[in-house]
Amino acid sequence: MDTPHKPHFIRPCTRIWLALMILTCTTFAIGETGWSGTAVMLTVLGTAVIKVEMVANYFMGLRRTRWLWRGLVLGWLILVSGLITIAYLMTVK
Amino acid sequence: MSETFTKAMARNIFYGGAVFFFLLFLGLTFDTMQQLPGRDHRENITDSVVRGKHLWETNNCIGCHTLLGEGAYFAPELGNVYARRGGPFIKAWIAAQPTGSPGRRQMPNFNLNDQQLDDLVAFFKWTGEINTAKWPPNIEG
Amino acid sequence: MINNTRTSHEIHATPPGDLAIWFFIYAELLAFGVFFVAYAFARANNVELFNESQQHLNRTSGAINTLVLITSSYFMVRAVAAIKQGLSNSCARWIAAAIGLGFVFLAIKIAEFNATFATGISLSTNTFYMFYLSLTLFHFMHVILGMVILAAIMVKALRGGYSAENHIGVETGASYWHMVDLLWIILFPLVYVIR
Amino acid sequence: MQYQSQAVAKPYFIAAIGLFVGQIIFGLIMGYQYVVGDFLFPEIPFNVARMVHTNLLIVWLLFGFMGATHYLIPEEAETELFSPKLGLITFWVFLVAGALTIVGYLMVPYATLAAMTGNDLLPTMGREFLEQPLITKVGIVIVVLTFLFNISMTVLKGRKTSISLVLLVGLWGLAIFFLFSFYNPSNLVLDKYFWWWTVHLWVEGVWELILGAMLAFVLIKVTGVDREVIEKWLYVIIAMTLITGIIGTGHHYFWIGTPEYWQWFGSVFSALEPIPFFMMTVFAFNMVNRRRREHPNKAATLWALGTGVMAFLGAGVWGFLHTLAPVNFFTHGTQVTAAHGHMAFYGAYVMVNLAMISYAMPMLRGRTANSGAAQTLEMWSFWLMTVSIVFITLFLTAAGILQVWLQRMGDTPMGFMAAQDQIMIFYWLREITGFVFLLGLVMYIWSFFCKKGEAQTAA
Repeated sequence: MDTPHKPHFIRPCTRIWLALMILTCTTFAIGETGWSGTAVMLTVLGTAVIKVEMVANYFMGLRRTRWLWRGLVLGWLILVSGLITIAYLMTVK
Repeated sequence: MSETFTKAMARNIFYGGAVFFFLLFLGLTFDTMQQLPGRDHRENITDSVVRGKHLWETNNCIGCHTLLGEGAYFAPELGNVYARRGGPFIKAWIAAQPTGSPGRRQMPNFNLNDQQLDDLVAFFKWTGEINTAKWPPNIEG
Repeated sequence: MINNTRTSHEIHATPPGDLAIWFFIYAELLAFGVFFVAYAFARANNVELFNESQQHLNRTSGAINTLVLITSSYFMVRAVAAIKQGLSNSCARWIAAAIGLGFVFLAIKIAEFNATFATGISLSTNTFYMFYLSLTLFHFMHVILGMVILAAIMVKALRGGYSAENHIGVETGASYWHMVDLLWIILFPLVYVIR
Repeated sequence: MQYQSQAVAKPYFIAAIGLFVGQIIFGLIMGYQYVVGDFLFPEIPFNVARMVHTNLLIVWLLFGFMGATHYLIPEEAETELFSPKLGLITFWVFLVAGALTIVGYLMVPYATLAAMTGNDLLPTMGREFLEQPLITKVGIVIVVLTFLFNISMTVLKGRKTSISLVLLVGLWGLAIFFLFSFYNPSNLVLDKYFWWWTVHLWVEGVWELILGAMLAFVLIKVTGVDREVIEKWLYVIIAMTLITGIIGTGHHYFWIGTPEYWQWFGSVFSALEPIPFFMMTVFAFNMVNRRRREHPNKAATLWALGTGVMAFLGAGVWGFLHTLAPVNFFTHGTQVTAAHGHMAFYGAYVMVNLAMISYAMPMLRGRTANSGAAQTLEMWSFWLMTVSIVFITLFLTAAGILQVWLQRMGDTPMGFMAAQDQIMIFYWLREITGFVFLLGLVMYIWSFFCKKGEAQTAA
């Protein structure tokens, strides 16, 4: 994250930041449409998972640490989003 | 990056975490205090109920019974005894103690006069009306 | 390592910042994770109630808050990058910006809470509002705690307390702040969007 | 024993073990009353025996904590006690107040005791664990405040280590939360709400700080591991304790009239409460494995390791067993609660006190450790007491589950006494195991007087 500061060079973290903003706007847009259903839920939740992974790996710098620390966050994320999905699917049937 | 795990940071997290969660606990307590009047019908606390609670305490009934599930597990739950047995039965039962049947658990006689028994029943009646989120599971308590 | 600055392509044994904060971060992730799952399964039991009550939420303010927190988190990344090059003042300015956005988040959140409480909704109104208020209030307090930490770091940075060689404190504060942002990134879609 | 004033701890430890024996005797009386209902009736009705049993437990644990503090603070602060005399005065006042209270419980009916001791002035009696008369409660406050003054002044004039600071936070917290025992509103729901501020915030809050500090001290002395490492982990563990324990109070606010959101907060946070106990066990074993010296007192090491494991099992696992609201709905107020109570109190607080006594007593008598034979005897007592508590807990858990099945499930639930008759077998088994526990305790005491083998005075 600390490549030397050269002018008119967009840092990686800035690109990540932009991506996060865009993904948030898409989630908001989906929310505004008021659609519901499994497909919509999976997209929204998937977006959240991607965003969390980006924050954890790039912003928090876990990208350059041992797999233990990244695995903990990733494992937690998969468990939580998995259970949320299961809970959601329970209501769809 | 130096692999640091400093005692100073651990100490800060201890103090920060403790204060943080105690404040959250106070916040929840404040909200509970707002909600309680609607759940415990405190307006029904008559002098008789107050005297009844005093009798419950000064005779250490909690030493054998549970009240709303808290106390000793030697004798029945009394949180819903008014609904289970009704006032007259409670008064008669207390006055008739101890049963004296050999080998059975015994309840002492507290020599309560009729007024005191009425107060105790009033306390049980009030306790039974507290909104305890549908606890106990059934009338047996 | 001769100096302990983080060169870009090296795998480190521990994440940036003090390991103790990471114990706290994982504990908080666990606590929030359990709450998120509890929300999901509570929703599974009364879908109509959740969907109906969710309509009354102010999704716009939730979305803006997400953008605010992500940007504030980004500022902290820039603050860490600045201090790595020993630029204490620039680092302090980035932290100040992050705290500024923190206040924006709090302001929006307080406005949202006032609107909700004004309609007489409380923790005991129904299960959805209990979860909505508990999760957002719990997170709200974490934002305040995070800002206190960032303020402490900013003051130290202004006094030149950090350098290219030694800036563990900044990374610790940044990690905690990223966690606060990360939790909101899940909380927003879960509570405001998914129906 | 590096400082003369550490000798003040000796009477506290002796009194602690003495009261411990009393507690177990009344435990056995109650255990027998469960199966033969009219045993010792009306001389000692069940409620009196229970008061003596629970009050002796809490008082002997407090004596143990105060003894441990008087022993470790001078060593931690590297200075003599502020006033050893005050330490002894506090001891005698507390012992006499405690003894009078127990005698009062036994000699007069409770209602008469209440009338005699001015309970009408400020009614605080008749609540579980807080049955002491008003004058005793005021006496306890005075004793604890003088004790805290004495200890705090010692730390102020000496070296301030994390262990002594954590211990002080724990002790001051203990004193502050005891004040809630004076608040007894006529509204039962408010009464219970703040009653838990004394009971829960003691045993799942500040007492765990005291437990952590004592265990850390014993581990430093027994393993010789660097103080910095141990204190670092101590802070992380007690941080987790308060983070989960404070809101964990919610698992007592499910069914007493408080709003229903407590069922979510109480379940979630108390489900996390076993984590600090698990970390304490990993921490204890880790420190012993990385020990840098072979301390001759093997028994103290065993007690320290046992504390971690049994605290995790009793308070952690058995606590989690019935802490989630949907489960607690059925097990609340049954023998499952009693099972958790026994193993949690023994595993967390009895064992850490015995670890401290087992470590400090030889030092107070001028030797580093007892003889090999004495230690073997002590280890036998460790296994006897620990295994018997495990069995008591298993029997009560089985009794509790059967009680729930008979009395609270299905559409033809049994009455309380009918259900009790069906689980009598478990009460018999529990009573027998209780005698095994007493045997273990007697062996523990005997191990301090065992003459065989020469005491080790290795530094």
